[in-house]
Amino acid sequence: MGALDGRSDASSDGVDDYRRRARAWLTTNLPPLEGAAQRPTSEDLTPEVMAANRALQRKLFEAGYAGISWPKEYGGHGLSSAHEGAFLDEASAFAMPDFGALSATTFDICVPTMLTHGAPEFLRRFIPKVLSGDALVCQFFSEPSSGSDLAGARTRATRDGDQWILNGQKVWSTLAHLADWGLCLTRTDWDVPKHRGLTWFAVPCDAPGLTIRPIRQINETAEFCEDFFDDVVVPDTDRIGALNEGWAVTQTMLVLERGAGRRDAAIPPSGPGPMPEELVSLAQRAGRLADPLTRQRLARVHTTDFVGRVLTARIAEMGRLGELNPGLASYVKLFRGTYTPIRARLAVEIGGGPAMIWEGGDAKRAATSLAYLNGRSASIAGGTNEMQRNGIAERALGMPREPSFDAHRPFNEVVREAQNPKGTP
Amino acid sequence: MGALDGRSDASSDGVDDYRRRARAWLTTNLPPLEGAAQRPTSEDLTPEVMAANRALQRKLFEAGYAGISWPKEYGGHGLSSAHEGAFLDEASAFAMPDFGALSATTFDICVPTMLTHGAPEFLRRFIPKVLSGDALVCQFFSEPSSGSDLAGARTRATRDGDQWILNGQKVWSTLAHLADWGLCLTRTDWDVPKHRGLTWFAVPCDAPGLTIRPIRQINETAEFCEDFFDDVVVPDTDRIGALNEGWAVTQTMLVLERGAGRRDAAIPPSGPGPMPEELVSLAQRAGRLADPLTRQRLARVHTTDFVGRVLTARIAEMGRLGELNPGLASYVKLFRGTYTPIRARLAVEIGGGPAMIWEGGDAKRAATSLAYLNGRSASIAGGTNEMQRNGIAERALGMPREPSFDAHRPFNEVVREAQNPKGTP
Amino acid sequence: MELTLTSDQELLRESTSRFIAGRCPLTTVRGLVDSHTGVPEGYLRAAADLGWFALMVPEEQGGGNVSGDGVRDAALIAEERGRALQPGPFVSMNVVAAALAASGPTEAQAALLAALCRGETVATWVPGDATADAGADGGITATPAGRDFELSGQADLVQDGTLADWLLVTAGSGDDLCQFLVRVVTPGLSVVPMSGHDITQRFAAVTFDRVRVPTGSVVGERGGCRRVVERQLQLACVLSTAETIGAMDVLFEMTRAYATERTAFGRAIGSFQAVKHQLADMSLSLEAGKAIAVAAVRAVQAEQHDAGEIVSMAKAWVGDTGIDIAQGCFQIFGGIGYTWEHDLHLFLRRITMNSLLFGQPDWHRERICRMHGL
Amino acid sequence: MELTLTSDQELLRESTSRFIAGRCPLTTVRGLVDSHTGVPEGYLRAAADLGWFALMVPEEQGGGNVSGDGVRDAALIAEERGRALQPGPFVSMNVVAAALAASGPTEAQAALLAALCRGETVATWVPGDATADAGADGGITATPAGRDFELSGQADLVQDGTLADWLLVTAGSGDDLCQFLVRVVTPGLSVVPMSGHDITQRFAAVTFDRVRVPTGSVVGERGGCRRVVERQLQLACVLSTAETIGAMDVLFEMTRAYATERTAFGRAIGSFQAVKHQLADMSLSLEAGKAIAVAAVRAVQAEQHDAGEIVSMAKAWVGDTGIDIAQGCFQIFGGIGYTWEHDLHLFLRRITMNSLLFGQPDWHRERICRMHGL
Repeated sequence: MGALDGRSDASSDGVDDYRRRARAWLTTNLPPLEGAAQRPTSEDLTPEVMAANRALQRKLFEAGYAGISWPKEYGGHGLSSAHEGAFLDEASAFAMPDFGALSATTFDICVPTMLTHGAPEFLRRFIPKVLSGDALVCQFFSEPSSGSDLAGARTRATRDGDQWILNGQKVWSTLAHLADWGLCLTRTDWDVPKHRGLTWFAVPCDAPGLTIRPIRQINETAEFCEDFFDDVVVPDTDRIGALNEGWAVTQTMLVLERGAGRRDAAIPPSGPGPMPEELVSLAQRAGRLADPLTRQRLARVHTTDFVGRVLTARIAEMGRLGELNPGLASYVKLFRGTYTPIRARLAVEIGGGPAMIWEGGDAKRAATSLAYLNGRSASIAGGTNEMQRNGIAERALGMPREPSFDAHRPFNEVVREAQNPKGTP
Repeated sequence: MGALDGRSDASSDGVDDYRRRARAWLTTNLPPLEGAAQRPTSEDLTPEVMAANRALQRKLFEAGYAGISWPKEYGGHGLSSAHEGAFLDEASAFAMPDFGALSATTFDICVPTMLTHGAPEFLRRFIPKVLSGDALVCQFFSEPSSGSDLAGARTRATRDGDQWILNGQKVWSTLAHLADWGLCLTRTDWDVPKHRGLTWFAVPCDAPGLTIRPIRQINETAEFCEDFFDDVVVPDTDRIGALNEGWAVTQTMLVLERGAGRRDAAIPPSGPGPMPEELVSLAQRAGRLADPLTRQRLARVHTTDFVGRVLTARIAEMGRLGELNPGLASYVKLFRGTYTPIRARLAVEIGGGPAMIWEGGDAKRAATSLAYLNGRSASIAGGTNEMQRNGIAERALGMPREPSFDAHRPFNEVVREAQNPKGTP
Repeated sequence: MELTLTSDQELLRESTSRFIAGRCPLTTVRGLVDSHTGVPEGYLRAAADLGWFALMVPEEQGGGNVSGDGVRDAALIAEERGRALQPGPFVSMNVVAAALAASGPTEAQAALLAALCRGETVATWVPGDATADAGADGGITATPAGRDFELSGQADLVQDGTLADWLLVTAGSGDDLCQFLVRVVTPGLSVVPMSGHDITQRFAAVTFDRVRVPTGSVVGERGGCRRVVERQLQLACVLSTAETIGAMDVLFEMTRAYATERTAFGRAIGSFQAVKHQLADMSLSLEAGKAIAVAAVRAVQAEQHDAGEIVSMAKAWVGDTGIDIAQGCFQIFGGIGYTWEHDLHLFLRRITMNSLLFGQPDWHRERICRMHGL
Repeated sequence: MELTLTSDQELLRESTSRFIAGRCPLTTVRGLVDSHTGVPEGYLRAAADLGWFALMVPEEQGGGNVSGDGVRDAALIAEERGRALQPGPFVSMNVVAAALAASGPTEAQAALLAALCRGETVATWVPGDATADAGADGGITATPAGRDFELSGQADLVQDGTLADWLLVTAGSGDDLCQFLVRVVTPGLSVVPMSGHDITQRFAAVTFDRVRVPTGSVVGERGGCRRVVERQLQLACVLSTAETIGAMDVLFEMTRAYATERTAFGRAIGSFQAVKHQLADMSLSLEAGKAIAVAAVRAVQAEQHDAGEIVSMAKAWVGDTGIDIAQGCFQIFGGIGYTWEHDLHLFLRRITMNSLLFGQPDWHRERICRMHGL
C-alpha cells in the first residue's frame, strides 16, 4: 500500500542507517524508560519536572534529533516522516521529553499549523525556540461564549499601526499556565459573516495584560485555564496566516487536533488482551466476580474497549486508502465520547457504594469516582458528541446541513440578535 | 377537587337515580360480558360481528342510552358527563356495542370534533345516524407525503358551485373499510401558508370515486387502509368547520385523539399487581426463571408497566388541576412510544430463539414475534416519538420552537421547493 | 413531587425551604465540603425545632408531625433537602426514630428517642444484613454470650457514620435478624471516616470486633424482626428517593434554563433538536420518577401490602434515571459543568451516591422478583 | 465489510452478487416466504457450482476456494447473501463441510462431503450441547448401546432443519462431547418444521427418541471433540455475523437514502437533527460492527489463540447493534415500514433471528468471562 499513500519520497532513503545511528545515540545519552510511559498530568508537571524535560528537549535539539521532519530553513532537518518514525520507534524505550498535554499542543498541533500558515520570517525566528525547548505552545481557542461554535469567537483584535490590541477571554486552554506561548484566535472584522473575520496570533504567555488562571475541575485537578486579555499588544509580525482568513488556519488545526497523521492508529490491534484489570479487582473487592450481572458488565467493557481499537484502526485505514473525509475522524471521537461515560458508569455499578468511598488519600480506590467524574469530558472536550454526530451525518452520510442562522450574516448583527432573539429566521 | 374542575353543573343532579334505572335496563336488555372485555381486532370484525354490534347500538339508541351527554337538538340527551359516567360504569359488566378502533374514531374523536365545529344543519341530519349505529366514522387524515407534518396535506378540494371535488390520497385510515363515513382533511387554498388553506369534509365511504384498500401490515393483519380520492363529489353542506379554517378543527381532533377527557385516566392504580404472566411463562419455557439476567428483564418490564400507569394518572391529574398544556399529553404518548418497543425486545431476549419459532397456527407462541413487530407502532402511529419530544420541549419546557421553513410561505411554493431544495433558508 | 398539598403541608414545605435558604443554602454546603461533619454549627438542633426528627414518632413519645401523615411529611422535607443538597443526618435519624418508636422501647431507649427528636444526639442506621446482598457488605452477626451479645462483622457504607453517637445495628443471629442500639464509643467498635464521591455527605466504615453489648440494647423483640427491618428499609429508600427527586428537579430546571439562555450558532441551544429531545427525554424520566416516588410514599404511609414492591420500583427507577438525568444535564452544560465552581457536580455526586445506597437498582429488581415468588 | 479485497476476492464478490441478483433477488425471496423450502428450484446446485459449499474443504476432498483463505471467502459470500436476505443453507452447509473435512472422514463420510460440495445433498449443524446453555435447548446425549450409540434429547432451533438430508449432531457423552452424522430418515428421529419470525429462513425442532446410530456415524474422534466443536461454533458465528452485517448495510443505506429524499415541514427529514443524529449513531455502530466482524473473520482464518473470544465479541456486538439499527431504521421510515410490501420488516426479521442464533449476546459475554478464567 506504499504506492497508495504517496508519502514515500527520495529523502526516505537511508532510514535503516539513520535508525542505527539514532539507537546508538539514544543508548548513550538518554536514560532508559522505567515501566510503561504514562503521560504526566498537570499535577505531575512540577517546576522541577518541567525543567528536567526542557533539558532533555535541549539535548535532543543539540544532537540534531529535534524537528527531524521539519524544514531545514527553520532549524529542522528536512528528513522524511519515515526517518522521524524510525527515531520515535527507537526512542520509545527511553525517557523522552514529556510536557504532558503541552507536548501534543506544541509539537503535533500548534507548530504544524504554524508551519502551514505562518510567514517565513516568523517561523525562522520562532521554530528554533520550540526545538530547543524554550517555547512550549498552548491554544487560546475556546471562549466562554463560544464552545461548540468555534467560529463565533469574540476576542477582539484591533489594529494599531504595526501592532494589534487584544481584548477578550479564552477558556479551556490546556496547561496554558505552563506554556510559553499561545496561539490565539481573534476577531478582526465584525462586519462580515463569522467565518470571514477571524485572525490568529502567537502571543507570549507573559505578555502584559494577559492573565492566565488555572480552572479548578470537578476532579480537583487543574489541567485547563481561563485567560483574560486586557489590552494585550501583539506585533503584526506575530500574526499566523492572512488577515481575516483565520478560518482556514482553524481548519488545519482541527484536523491536526483530531490526530490526523498519527503514525500508529492504522495498525490493527493483535487481540483484546486481558480483561480490564482495575474492573476485575473492583468486582473482586465487591465480592461480585460470580455475579452474572457483574460479569456482563465486565465483558461489555472489555468488548467495547477492543471494538474501539479495531474501529480506530479501520478508520485510519480508510484514511490511508484515500477515503478520508472530514466526517471520518468523528467516528473515533464519537465512539470515545459515547462509551467513555458508559464505561465509567459500568465501573460504578460493578463496584457499588463501597467503591465510592475510600480512606483519605487512597488514590487507587478514589479512581472509580474520578473516572466517573472525568467520563463526560470525552463526550464534550474537543467537540461534543452532538457536533460529531452532525459531522458524521453531514460529511460522511451526505445529510443536508443544519440550516444556518448566522453563517451568512455580519457577525455583529448575529451577536445582537442572539441577545434579542426574534424567533424564526 | 370538584370545585376545581368546573365541570359539575345543575344537570348532574339525580345521577344516582339515573344509575339505578340504567342498571335495571342493562340487566334486562344486554347480555352480560363473558370474561374481560377485549377490543376486537380488524380480523375479529366479520360482517356478522359488525351487524350484531350495530344492532346493540340501535338497542341503546332506542332505549335512550345513546348520546347521553350529547346535545338534545341532535338526538342526544343533554345530560352531564357524570350521568354518562354512571351509565358506562354500570355497562362495563355487559356486552356493549364494540366496533373495535372504529368505536373510538366515531364516538370519541370524529363526532366530538363535529359537535365542536359542525354546522347545526349538518349535525341535525348526521348525529342521529351515528346514534342509531348507521354511521361509523373513520378519519381520512394522514397522507403518503405528510406523516408527521399533518398540516402539509395535499388532498385537493376544488369548488364547483355548491359542491367540492376531492382528489388525492389518504393513508393509515383506521378500519376505513368497515366505516360508513370518513372525516377528510383537504387543501382548499394553495396560495396561503399551509395552516391557513385547510378544510374538513364528511365523506360517505361509498361515494363514487372513493377507493378504500386495506393495507397488509407486517403482522399480517390489516387494520389500516389507503384511500384514493378520484373526483369524489361532496356537497358544501357536508363541510365541517369554516372554509380554510381546518387547522382549528385539526387541533380539536388531535387533542381528542390523545385521549383528552377520558374519565378513568386520573385514577391512580392501586398497585402493580402480578408480574406480566406471558413473560413469566416465556421465561419458564426457556428454562430461565432462575437466570439473574432474565429476572432483571422481568422486573424491568413489570416496573415500567406500573410506572407508566402512575405517570398516566399523574398527567391526567395535572390536567384536572388546570395545569393541562398541549405538551402534557405528549408525556404519556412518549412513555408508551419509548417503552413499548423496549418491552417487546426484552420479551424476545427473555424467550430467546426458540420463542421466535412455533408450530404452524400456535397463535400463543407467535405472540412474542407479533408483539415485537408491532412494538414500534407505538413509537410512530398517532405522532412519532420525535414529534412528542418536540411537543414536550416546546410546549411544556418552553424551548424555542424549531425554526420553520414552511409555515409562513404559500404552500404551493413550499411544495415546489421541497422538490428542488436550495439548502439554507 | 406531590401535585397537591394540604395547607398544613404547604406550610411545612415553605418553612422547610425558608429554613434551608436561611441556614444552609448551597453556598454554605459548598463551604463545608472539607469540614469533618459537613453541617453548620447548630443546624441539627434548629432542624429539630422544626420537627424534622420527630415526624415518625407519636406525640406521647416526644414526637409529632403536622399532617398526621408522618411519612408524607418526611418525604416532603427530604425532597426540599435534596433541592439544596442538605448535609447531615435526616434519612438515618428518621429511620432510627421510627424504629425505636415502633419497638416498644425500654426506658433508656425512650429517653434516647426523645433526645433524637430534639436533635441533641445523632443515631444512624446500620442495615448490616438487611441489605447484605446489595453490596460487598459482609454483614454483622450477633452471638449470645452469657446474658450479653457479641457483635462481629462490618458495614462498609454507613451513611452519617461519622456524625453518629449511636448506631441501630441489624445483625444476623442464627436464621433470624436482631436489632441493637449501640453507643459508638464501645470497645471493639471502630468507625473509620471515609472520603467519598459525594462530598456533601459523610460516610464511615464500621467494624465490629466482638463488640459486647448487654441485653438491654436489644431493640424490639429478640429475633423475628424481619418485618420491622423491612419497614425500615422501605422508609430509608422512600426518603432517599424523595431527596434524589428534589436534587434532580433543581438540576433539571437549571439545565432547562441554561438551554434557553445559552446561544450558539446564532440561536438558543434549546432550539436545536439535539438539545430539545434530550431535555424532553429527561423531563419524561423525571415526571415518571415523581409519579412512582409519590406512589411509593403513599404506599409506605398506608402500609400497603405491596409497599415494599412499589418502594423497590421507585428506588430502581429513580436510581437509574437519576444518573441518566445528571449525566444528560452535564452533556447540555458542556465544559462549564466540568468546573469546580459550577454546582452541577455536587448534584451529580449526590444523585449517584443515593442511587447506590440502600440497594442498587439491580438489587431492587431482584427483590421484586422474589416478592413474586420467582 | 473488508476495506480491501484482492482481485480474486473482488471477482468472487462480483460473481456472487451477480448470481444473487439473477437467481434470487429480494423479490424472489419475498415470493417464496410461504413455500416449504424457501429456495428457488435449482438454487443450491447453481450456488454449489460457484463453490459456495466447498470453500472450507481441501481440493483433494472435492473442495477448494478462490483465495486460499476459505473463511474470508465464505464470510464475503455470507455478507453478499445477507445483503439480499438469501434463503437456504449456507452457514450450516459450510460448518458441516468444514467439520467433515477436518475430521479425517470415513469413506462414506468423504463421499457425502463431496456431495455437499456439489450441492446434491443438504446437511445441517445441530449444535446440541455446544450451545446448550444458550437457550432452552435441553441438549442431546449419546449412550453406548452395544457397538452402536443411542441418541436422545432435543434441539429446539435447528437452522435449515426442514431442508436437511443429514444432521451433524453434537451430543454429550459422559463428560465429553461426540459428533455423529445422522440421516434425517432414521427411526426415532423427528424433524418438525416450524413457522418462524424470520420468514426467509427455515427452522425445525428436532427430537431424538433413542435414535440408534452405528459406530460408523461417529465423526472424528470418539469423544474429546470439544476443540473441533469450538471451531465449528466460531465458523457458524462468524458467517452468521457477516450475513447480518450485509443485511444491516443494505437496510441502513435504504434508510439513509430515504432520509435525503423524504420531505416534511418543507425540508428533507435528514436535515433535522433528530434524524441526523440517529443516523450518525447507527452509522457508528455499523462501522464498529464491520471492524469487529473483520477482526473475527481474520482471527478464525488464522486460527488465532483468541479467535473464540474475538468471535464472541463480534457476535455480541453485532447481535445487539443489529437490532438497534433495524429498530432505528424502522423509526426513520415511520409508518411505511409497517406495511407488508416494504422490505424493512424482512431485514428486521433476519437481523433479529441471527442475533438469537448460535448464542444470544448475553451468552457470548458470559463466555468471554469464562475464557478469561473468571
